[in-house]
Amino acid sequence: ACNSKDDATGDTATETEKPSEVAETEEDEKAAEEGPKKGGTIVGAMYSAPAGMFNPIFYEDSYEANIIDFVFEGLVSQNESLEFIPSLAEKWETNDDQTEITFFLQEGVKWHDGEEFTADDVVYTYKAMSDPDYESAGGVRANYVQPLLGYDEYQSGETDEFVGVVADGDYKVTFKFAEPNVSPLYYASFPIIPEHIFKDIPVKDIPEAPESLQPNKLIGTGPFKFTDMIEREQYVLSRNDDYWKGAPLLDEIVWKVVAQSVMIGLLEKGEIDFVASPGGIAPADYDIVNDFGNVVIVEQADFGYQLLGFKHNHRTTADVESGALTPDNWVPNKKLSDPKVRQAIAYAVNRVGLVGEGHGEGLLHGRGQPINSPIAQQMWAYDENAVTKYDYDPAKAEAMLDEAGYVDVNGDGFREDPDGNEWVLNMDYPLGNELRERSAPIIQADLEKVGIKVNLRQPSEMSVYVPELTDDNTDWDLYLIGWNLSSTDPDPSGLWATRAGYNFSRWNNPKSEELLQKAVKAPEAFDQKYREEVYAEWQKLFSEDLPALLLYAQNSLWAYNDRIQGIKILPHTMYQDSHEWWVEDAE
Amino acid sequence: MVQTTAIEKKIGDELVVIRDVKKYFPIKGGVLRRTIGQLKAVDGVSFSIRKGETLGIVGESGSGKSTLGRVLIRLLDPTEGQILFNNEDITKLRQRQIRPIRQNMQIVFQDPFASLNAKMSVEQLVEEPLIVQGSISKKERKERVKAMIEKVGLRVDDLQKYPHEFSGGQRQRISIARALILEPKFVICDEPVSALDVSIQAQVLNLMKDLQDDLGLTYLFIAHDLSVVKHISDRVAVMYLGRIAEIAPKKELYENPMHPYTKALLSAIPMIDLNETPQTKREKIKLPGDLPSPANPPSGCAFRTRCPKAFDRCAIDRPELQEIQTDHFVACHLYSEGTI
Amino acid sequence: MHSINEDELQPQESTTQMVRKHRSPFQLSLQRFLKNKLAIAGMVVLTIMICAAIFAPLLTDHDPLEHNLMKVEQSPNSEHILGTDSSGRDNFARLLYGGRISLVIGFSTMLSTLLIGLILGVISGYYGGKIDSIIMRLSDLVLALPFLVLALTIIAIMKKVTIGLFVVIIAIVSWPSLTRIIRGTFLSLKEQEFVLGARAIGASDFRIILRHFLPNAIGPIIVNATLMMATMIIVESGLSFIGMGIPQPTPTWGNMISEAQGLRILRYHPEAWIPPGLAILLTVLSINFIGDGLRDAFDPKSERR
Amino acid sequence: MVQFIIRRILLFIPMLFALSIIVFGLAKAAPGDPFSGKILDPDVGMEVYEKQRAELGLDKPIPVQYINWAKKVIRGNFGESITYKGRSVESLIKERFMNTVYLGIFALGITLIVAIPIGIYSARHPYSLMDYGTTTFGFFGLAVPNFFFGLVVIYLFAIKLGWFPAQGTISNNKLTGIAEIKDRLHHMILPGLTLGLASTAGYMRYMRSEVMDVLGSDYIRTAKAKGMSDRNVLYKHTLRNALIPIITLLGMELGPLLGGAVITEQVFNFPGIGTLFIGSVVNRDYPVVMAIVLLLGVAVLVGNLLADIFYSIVDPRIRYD
Amino acid sequence: MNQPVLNVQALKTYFYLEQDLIAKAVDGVSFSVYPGETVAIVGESGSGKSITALSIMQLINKPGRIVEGTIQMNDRNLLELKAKQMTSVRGNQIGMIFQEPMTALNPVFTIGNQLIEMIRKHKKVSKNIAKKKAIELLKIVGIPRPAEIIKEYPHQLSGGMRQRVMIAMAISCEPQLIIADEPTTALDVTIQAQILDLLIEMQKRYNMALLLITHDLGVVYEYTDRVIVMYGGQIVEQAPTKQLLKLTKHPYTQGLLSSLPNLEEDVDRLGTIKGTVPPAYNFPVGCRFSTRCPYAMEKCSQSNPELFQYDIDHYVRCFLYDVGGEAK
Ligand SMILES: Nc1ncnc2c1ncn2[C@@H]1O[C@H](COP(=O)(O)OP(=O)(O)OP(=O)(O)O)[C@@H](O)[C@H]1O
Ligand SMILES: Nc1ncnc2c1ncn2[C@@H]1O[C@H](COP(=O)(O)OP(=O)(O)OP(=O)(O)O)[C@@H](O)[C@H]1O
Ligand SMILES: [Mg+2]
Ligand SMILES: [Mg+2]
Repeated sequence: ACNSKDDATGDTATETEKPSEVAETEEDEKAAEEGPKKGGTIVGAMYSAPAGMFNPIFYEDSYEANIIDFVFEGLVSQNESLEFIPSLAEKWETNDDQTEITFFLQEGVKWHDGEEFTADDVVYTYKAMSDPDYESAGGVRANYVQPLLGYDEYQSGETDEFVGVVADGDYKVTFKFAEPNVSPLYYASFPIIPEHIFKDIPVKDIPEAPESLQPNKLIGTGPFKFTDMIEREQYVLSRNDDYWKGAPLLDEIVWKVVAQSVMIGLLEKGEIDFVASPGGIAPADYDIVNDFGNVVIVEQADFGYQLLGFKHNHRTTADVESGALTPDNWVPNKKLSDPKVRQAIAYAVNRVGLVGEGHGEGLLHGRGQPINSPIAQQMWAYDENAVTKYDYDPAKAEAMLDEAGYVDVNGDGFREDPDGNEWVLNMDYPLGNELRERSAPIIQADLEKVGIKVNLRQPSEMSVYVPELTDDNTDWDLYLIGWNLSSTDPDPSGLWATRAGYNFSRWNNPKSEELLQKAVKAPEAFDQKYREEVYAEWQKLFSEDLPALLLYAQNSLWAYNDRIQGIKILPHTMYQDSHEWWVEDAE
Repeated sequence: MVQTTAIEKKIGDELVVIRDVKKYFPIKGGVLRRTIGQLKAVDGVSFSIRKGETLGIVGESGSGKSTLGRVLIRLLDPTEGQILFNNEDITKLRQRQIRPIRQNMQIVFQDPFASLNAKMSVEQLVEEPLIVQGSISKKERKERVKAMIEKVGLRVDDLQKYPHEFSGGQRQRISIARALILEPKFVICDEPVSALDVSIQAQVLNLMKDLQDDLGLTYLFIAHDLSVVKHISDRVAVMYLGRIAEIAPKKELYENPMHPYTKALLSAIPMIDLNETPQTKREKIKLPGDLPSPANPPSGCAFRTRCPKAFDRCAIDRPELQEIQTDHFVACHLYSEGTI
Repeated sequence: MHSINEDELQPQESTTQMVRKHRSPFQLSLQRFLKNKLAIAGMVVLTIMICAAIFAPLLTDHDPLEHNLMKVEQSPNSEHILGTDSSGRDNFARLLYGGRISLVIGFSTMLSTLLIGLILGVISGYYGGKIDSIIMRLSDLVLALPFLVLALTIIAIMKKVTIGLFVVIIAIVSWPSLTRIIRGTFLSLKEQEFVLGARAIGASDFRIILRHFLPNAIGPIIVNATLMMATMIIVESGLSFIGMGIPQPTPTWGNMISEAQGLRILRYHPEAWIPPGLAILLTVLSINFIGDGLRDAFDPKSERR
Repeated sequence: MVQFIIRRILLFIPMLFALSIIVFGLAKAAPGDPFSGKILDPDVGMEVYEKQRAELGLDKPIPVQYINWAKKVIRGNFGESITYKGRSVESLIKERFMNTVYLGIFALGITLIVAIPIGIYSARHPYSLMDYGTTTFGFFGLAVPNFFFGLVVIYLFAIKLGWFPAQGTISNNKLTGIAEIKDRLHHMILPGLTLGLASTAGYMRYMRSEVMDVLGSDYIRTAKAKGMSDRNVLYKHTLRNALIPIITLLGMELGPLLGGAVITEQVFNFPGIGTLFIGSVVNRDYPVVMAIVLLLGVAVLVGNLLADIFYSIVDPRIRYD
Repeated sequence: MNQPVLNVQALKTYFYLEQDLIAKAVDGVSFSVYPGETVAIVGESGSGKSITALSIMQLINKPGRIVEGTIQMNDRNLLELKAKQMTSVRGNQIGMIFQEPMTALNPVFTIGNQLIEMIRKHKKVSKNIAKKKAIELLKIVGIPRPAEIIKEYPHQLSGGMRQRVMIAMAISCEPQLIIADEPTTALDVTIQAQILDLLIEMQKRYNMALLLITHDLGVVYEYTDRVIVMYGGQIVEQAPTKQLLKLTKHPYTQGLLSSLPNLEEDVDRLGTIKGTVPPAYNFPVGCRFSTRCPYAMEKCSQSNPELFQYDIDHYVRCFLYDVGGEAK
């Protein structure tokens, strides 16, 4: 599945202890009685129009992924346990030190234009992403190719020989990594684009090419072809009769762009048949939609979470200007440097309250969970038992603050710092996620309840917020942000490694750094058990040192009309194997 | 110029002397809104007004009467020429310097509705000139306002009223009070009675005459009604297209008009003449056509296009004012043949 | 002292007419205004709105910012007579306190626009010439950019939108219309004889503007300013709808309604959007009625008699 | 008149220049750039965006950026959108612009069709029941925020009654000819009504007072004294005079209409300039924002110009020379 | 012969103002106009001259209403005609000329258009014929280049020219009666003479009756046969012109005459009438002139005298001449 990235807006996330507890049973029975039928059209809803770039190597927003998911496929995909399973590749094998992985491709797979799918297409896809012009043309997926052997030389133009991915005949392709790799399948999961279409187009021109943008020009191997669009309104996917897993049952899937505000009305009327990621239905709408009678709701934890970050350190202005991320220069943020204080804050925030336990409670109306670990709960690496849970306990928070010396000495109702100076924590948050916006004043109130004075500042647009968050030479103390996580590998270092750009807390803990590196270090890391243990240790460290208080993971709420049958619900997507979808009322 | 000095010589103690005053308004046009021409509203006018006399000005609409009046008291800046007031040259004075002189020259306008600020009470209206000009105490101001308002035939009770509570004639009285409160020497009356009914007009004219006698005022009285002008003036000037066609003492002008335009004008007025017999019946001189536009006046004599007596020279030369009889000046080639 | 023509003196109208007090034009306008039933109704409603906003603390015990996560989106009940919003805040309290913000925004944008408009309009209309054309070109330019587009662009540039900033932005964007109206009024007044008269007595520019122009221009100015205030309240709600208004949690009527963007609220929680909707509607309606009443009251046509 | 037109067109050039400076200045005054909002994908490294910034010349001094931009704009090239990768700004705008134009025309059409007859009727029968009714409606029209009206009509007419589609401009791409036009109109009714609401109310009141003024004028009395029938007096003498000021108003209406479209389009998810604009503002897609603001500015200026010219044609009193 | 073209009897036109005020603008006016005759109505501003004229044309707008009276023309009472029938009287049988030449013509239509429209309305002729007729009419009223002028717009003409156009329009259907409401007040003397001469010429030429409203007694003297003097919405005196001016009876008329400045003789002070015309919604009880009348007696402020015949053709409304009601 595509790694959906809903930049500013939809950073939703959650976990679910009970992946896919769905009301599937009934439907399955009915389906069994009547049996799948051919034909029919279903309509999916998305809340915002895709920007229009449907080439997997260049797309950015998750609305585009809605099209790409049906048109393109990768060598491997994931099952409900998030293990990699064959897709375009039938099987694979790695060499001993995990520097190479060789795929044996499905034979007889045809591109939408009838051309044969071969190993050259795989090579081409990765080569294109390694191209010197790829990033400047707007490509943002270079992380998939960076670990490949010879990437730097090829990318910098030193050589035009691409050795990272090599074909051996039409149906065998080998990925070579510069170093032993603990998750080679992740890197190989990228959707493949057709070489015969793009080979004559310079990489820098691919984004403008009709082959990346237009219906009927877009060629993939997936179950549906992209055949028509009314820009910003409708995107039509039609059955690919030559699909290698068998011709899809549905004639068409039509994506319509509808405003979120009217979506549930249309869903009830049957004008749209399904709505899923990104967005899904709003938690508050759950009960209403549930009452519709014709709609099935799928609720499961999202890959991602919202957090309340603590600025451990600030960068210096000089660093900001030079763009250097040099932990050695960082200036500790005294206001939050005591871990007891951070822990007290963690006890003081009523996260269960934010989530709520049912309709009419909390921001999420119970459709989510407070989480305690920065690893997606669906992942094998997630270990809830390793972490401190910080249940809501204001009394404990107060006690801890008292203990740490933060007491109210001047009787204004707010605590002063141990030196008796005024202690005000600045809190910032971005616009773009309504729930998060609403949570900010609530968190402020929670903290003030235990005597922590919080200066809640005006929210700003994400595009303004992030640069300040990044620059960091400011007076920020607490910040809100949310992350979407990949479903492929649990490695959290992209967010929490000291030098990670997104380590907005500027968390600088050598122990953490050590653990994170250990977890991906070959050859021990080839063993998933080993990694599990290391990550458990890291999660414990995280929850104690608290670079951030993880607030909650929202459940994704997907919904579809019960006339659709054969939908396979996976933790990360429901679009897989869409060729098996069918509708009861098809003639 | 020669003639002008002649006029001056004749008359002693002039209060106002103007020499060759011109007022041109720019005509904008063209792509860049440049000035592409000039509207000669007043085009070389000279005369003088003696202390205590009334000079009447008549002329058709658009002949430049109001413009002349406004230039005279520097509400408009003259394009050319010289204005002497009380022997002081006020042509070039700046607005700041003019202000004290304003005390001595005032103006009464035509429209009794537009010429008073509707938002001010009578008292405020009449008092304002004193406030602007003077340094007299508030008490004295109030006294003078009271005195003035009675002088123009209104009552002290009226002071608290607002203009909208008065009829046209009464409003004109307020205007007069406002103009006279500073005890000016010179008042320009720009058609003060044109908008009034005859019965009211008579009241106002009587009032103005009385005030003149009483306060020794000098008037420049603008009107287009010849009988009104005659009634009030000592001398009368006839304007045509920005220039003076004829200027003479009123008896002289009305009994012995010289300029063809004056003649036509006089004959055109419908009059009640109950003693009229077929012999005394005035012969009407009909003027054809309309007043030409001051933006594009005819060459030579401006009147030639409508003049029954026009001849070749009228199209070439512009006739200058010349004294044909004592104090009787005419600008017409009919009377200058001998001088050629 | 010389007294003139006793016989010409008016048999004062007061003897023949019903005894009338002397009323200034302003009083007359007021009188006319007070006779206008709609305008009075508008006054009454607006006064109620203003009072409700001012005395909000007396009318509700709830804090508009206080949230109760256990009571989110509740339907009306005895504790929350208009229910609660999606953060568990009391809708009724938000309605009252929101009125404060909305009215203050309406009023202060109007005032600041008026201030800019008055200064520029007066300069432009009174002095004319180069400065006039500069101001007019500038206003052309601002007018050329659709109001909302310009406002949105500027608001987007601002890092943080506070009420004060919001007011300033709207004023910057909307001055041209008032400026033009004021300039137009001044230009037409300039041609009036009473202004010439004032200059003839030697009144200074300042005095002419203050005593002669402004009192006569006050009618259109007040009328337009009033109507502008109504517009501003609507503009605020529109911007809130797009998410570019005064940000949450500050309550405004606009952002209360814009919560009703979803069908859920629209359909199942009418108590959440009908009150602020009605509040906007009634306020704007009242202000418009008042503006209209003022227009009639100041109408020069009815001034002659 | 030709001179007047030339003059107006010449005046246009400095206005355009000033406009372009404002537009560019606004865009540059904005904090953040198109990439700053995007840096949230843990999969994508931050350095990637630095490279892309340089690629777009966003690291150059501002005057240089302006000149580069202006040079291109003169050639009709607004550059490429940043959000919509690979799309030229022109193509984005072109695709949306007509939708907004159609919507605007439709709304204006509704406005005029509704407002003019009602305005005339009210003027001829002042203080009648109908007059009070329409006046009341007019006030309501001015008092209802149009997004709110939009939500309500969607709820009522699209969801509850199902008479009109709630979103979009057309059902599908397969329609052609009359069917297509009908379908498009069907889609346009709700947004058109919403967009036209306030102006309908405004025009109604304006028309009423205008017709009343004209009806009270001397020349109408003359026409009646000539023995012209009521119909003739109304349709010939009154309307022509009453409609003339409406023309200028229409020219001025362009700005508010386009501005209003920003909100209305948002409510109806209507793929026009308004939604593009908001999206671009939020995403700091400068090239698009600049192009739209400039375009709208020019459109309004042209609208005013056309209105002036048209006015000078239909009103013989106006002679610009 | 002795059949009047127009016979107005007891005409009352009231304006119903706010606060239940009633402006009795025309209050019981009776007079007739005979063919070929020129009748003047004079009086101060607000005395009801224009409203009388407009009542005849039935062009009174709200809040005004003709409340009583008859207007006979050719044995028909115009007040009983249907609206449609009235349109064929206007312009066709009665032509009208207004005071303000600047605003009386529709600014957006050409002169020709406005003339032709009228001709075609009443004459039912083709456009071409109507156009020829229009050009001819313009020539008759002394407009130079008529063929070009018909293509021009009102604003392109001077005031005098426009008034000529109005006259052309008024006479275009050769009506039996022309009502001219202060046709020259807005014009200069020289132009005024042109226009009045033209009017009289046209009257002679088509043998029309002319009802000339004016407040200029000089005009009355020189151009009219008979005068009606109005005050406060009523006729106060009516007589052949010469007689009225010579043997003036009503104090008001006397006052008017004495307040005229005269070109012939110099007087130091003008005679005046004190006070001003009372507003139409607030006339004094009794004689309406009583508040301004120098001869006012007690009964003047109690009852309003009737208009009675003083001499053969001379009617006065004043108790001074009401010798115990004998005249009746
Ligand atoms: N401010 C001005 N700008 C341009 N032209 C002007 C201005 N004032 C007057 N004029 C023109 O100057 C000419 C003379 O005008 P003026 O008002 O002096 O005439 P007038 O004799 O007073 O006429 P009236 O009897 O109508 O008052 C007219 O053609 C008029 O249009
Ligand atoms: N529309 C109206 N509403 C109220 N009163 C009116 C209206 N029209 C005229 N009147 C009243 O009718 C009276 C007569 O007016 P009219 O116009 O006939 O006077 P006039 O004799 O023609 O005066 P003028 O010489 O000024 O034309 C006036 O006192 C006026 O107050
Ligand atoms: Mg004048
Ligand atoms: Mg009249």
